[in-house]
Amino acid sequence: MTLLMSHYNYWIVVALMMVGFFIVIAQGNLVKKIVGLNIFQTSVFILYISAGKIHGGSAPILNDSITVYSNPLPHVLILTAIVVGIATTALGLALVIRINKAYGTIEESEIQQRDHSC
Amino acid sequence: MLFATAIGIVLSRDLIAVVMLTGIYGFLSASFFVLMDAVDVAFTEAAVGAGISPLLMLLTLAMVGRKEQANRSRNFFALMLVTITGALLIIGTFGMPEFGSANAPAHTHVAPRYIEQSGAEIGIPNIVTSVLASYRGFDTFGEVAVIFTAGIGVLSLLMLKPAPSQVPLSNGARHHTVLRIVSKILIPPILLFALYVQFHGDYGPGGGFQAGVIFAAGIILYTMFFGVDVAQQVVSSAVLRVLAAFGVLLYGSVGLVSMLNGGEFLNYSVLAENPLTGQHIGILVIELGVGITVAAVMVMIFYCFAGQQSKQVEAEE
Amino acid sequence: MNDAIGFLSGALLLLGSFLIFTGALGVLRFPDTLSRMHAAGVTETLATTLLLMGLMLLAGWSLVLLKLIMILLFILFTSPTSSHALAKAVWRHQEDETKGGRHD
Amino acid sequence: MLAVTTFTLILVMAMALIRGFAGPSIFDRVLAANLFGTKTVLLIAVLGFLFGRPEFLDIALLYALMNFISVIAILRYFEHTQKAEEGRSADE
Repeated sequence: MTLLMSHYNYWIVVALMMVGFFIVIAQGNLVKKIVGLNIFQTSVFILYISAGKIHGGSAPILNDSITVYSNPLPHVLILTAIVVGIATTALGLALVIRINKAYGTIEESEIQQRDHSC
Repeated sequence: MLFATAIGIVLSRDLIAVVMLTGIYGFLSASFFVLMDAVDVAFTEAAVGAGISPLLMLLTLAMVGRKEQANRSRNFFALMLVTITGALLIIGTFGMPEFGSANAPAHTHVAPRYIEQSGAEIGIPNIVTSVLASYRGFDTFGEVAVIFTAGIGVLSLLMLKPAPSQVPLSNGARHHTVLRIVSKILIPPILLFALYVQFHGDYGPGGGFQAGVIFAAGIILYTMFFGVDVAQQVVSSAVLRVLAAFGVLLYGSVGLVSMLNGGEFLNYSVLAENPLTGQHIGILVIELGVGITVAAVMVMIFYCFAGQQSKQVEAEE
Repeated sequence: MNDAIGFLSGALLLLGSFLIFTGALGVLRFPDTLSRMHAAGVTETLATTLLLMGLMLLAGWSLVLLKLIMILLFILFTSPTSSHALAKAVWRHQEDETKGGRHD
Repeated sequence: MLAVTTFTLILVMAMALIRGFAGPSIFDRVLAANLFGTKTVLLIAVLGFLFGRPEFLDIALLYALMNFISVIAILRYFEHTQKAEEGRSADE
């Protein structure tokens, strides 16, 4: 029971990560694959942020009345990671649009069919 | 609840529903970050995860269609793989430190120094900003360069051809009087709020990344109501390209100036007589650079997507 | 005086919570889209106002109060607007369906 | 009182989520997303007071803004596709 209480955040992370992973490998639609990648990404964010939390800690903005702060380092890393994440997502979506133009579909199986038939 | 939303995304076939659930998912994870004391991160995630990324997905869907095909052939294999990987990872978590304990290895090395010393060394209350902009300035410079590169990538993939001259507002929402007036009232406060976030980043949650996204959101709102063409008369894409490059250059030149003044690259202490003042100036300027780049790249990406869409609609009509 | 303010803000918060809850219940239980929208849109503004008023009483005179007022104003602007846009879209969609028999 | 409000808000968010899953039409989902967003704004505000650091209301403001933008975006998008679909069906 104590193990359950003290590690639940990691389990949530693992579960989310696996859902994202499942979408990426099992779904044929390219847009949905990108959504899956996003979920995977968010699970990593949550892992970092929850590692930075300290019980009884407060947000890392200095204030005289507060003594315990949560760890600011993961916050910095994740903050930049999110913005880079949106940039890569945009790039992926742009690729999807180009693929749609070239093949007329965004289903993986159909794209492969066309590649083989050529 | 995060997990439930994720499952919903897996099960849903209609891609618009997927996108909307992604938006809800973004809100949820952002609230989670607030609970975890990561206010700066929550700020960014709210703007990006719940705002911009569903928007871009919607624009993509508008072009590629919203129905997903049934494709269940590899499901069993995939499920097996996922379960095995998940089980292995869960076994791995038993070695991890307890959630929230103050003695975890992550808290014992460099972080205490940041917490104890940054107030004296940098002189601004928000530790996240001081670490981001000063201690890890190199890293952030790299991130800005990555964003800039991604912007260029999208631009080269979806190059916006000079659109044929259209009647203004042809693509806008002329019949939505209420929406247009409300958004007209709202856009100036949004831009003002972005500036507040930009310059208040030293004292509260906020900074260049968030401010850039909010600023972009304001312009995107304008574009949605008045059409890409009208918005481009206000902020043309050539200006945006120059601005995006200018932000990166501003960041880099701060580093060079500090080198000229006898310090290391991106060491702001030498920018002024008093090291603390120098740090203040340095952080303010590089945050401005970050903000300009992020805003310009986001709007640029949005123009690319929206421009594609309006072209397609024209072609269909 | 302080007790009175605390009591008042508590009452406002409780009332707001109750209204929000009824709204969500309506959204969950009502049979069709327009009535669901009615449940959400009507309760939303009043409940939000009540809740934020309660928080304002707790905040006292400070920057926080100003931010709360801004949030309140913002919600009062946007919430009816988005309800309006949504209702218009639903209305049009339903008109289309009854006229042309075209489904989605 | 704050705790009660927080609890109610979380409950309401869960209900909105159910509507978001179940919602038969696209508009129900938009409605659920909108409801969810507003409740998140309130939740953040209330949580700030609950934890005793109410300086972070900027986040709530940003949430309200993003909520509005995404709802409008979805509706505008829907109009667009509908127009395109009409165009297509007129061609046929």
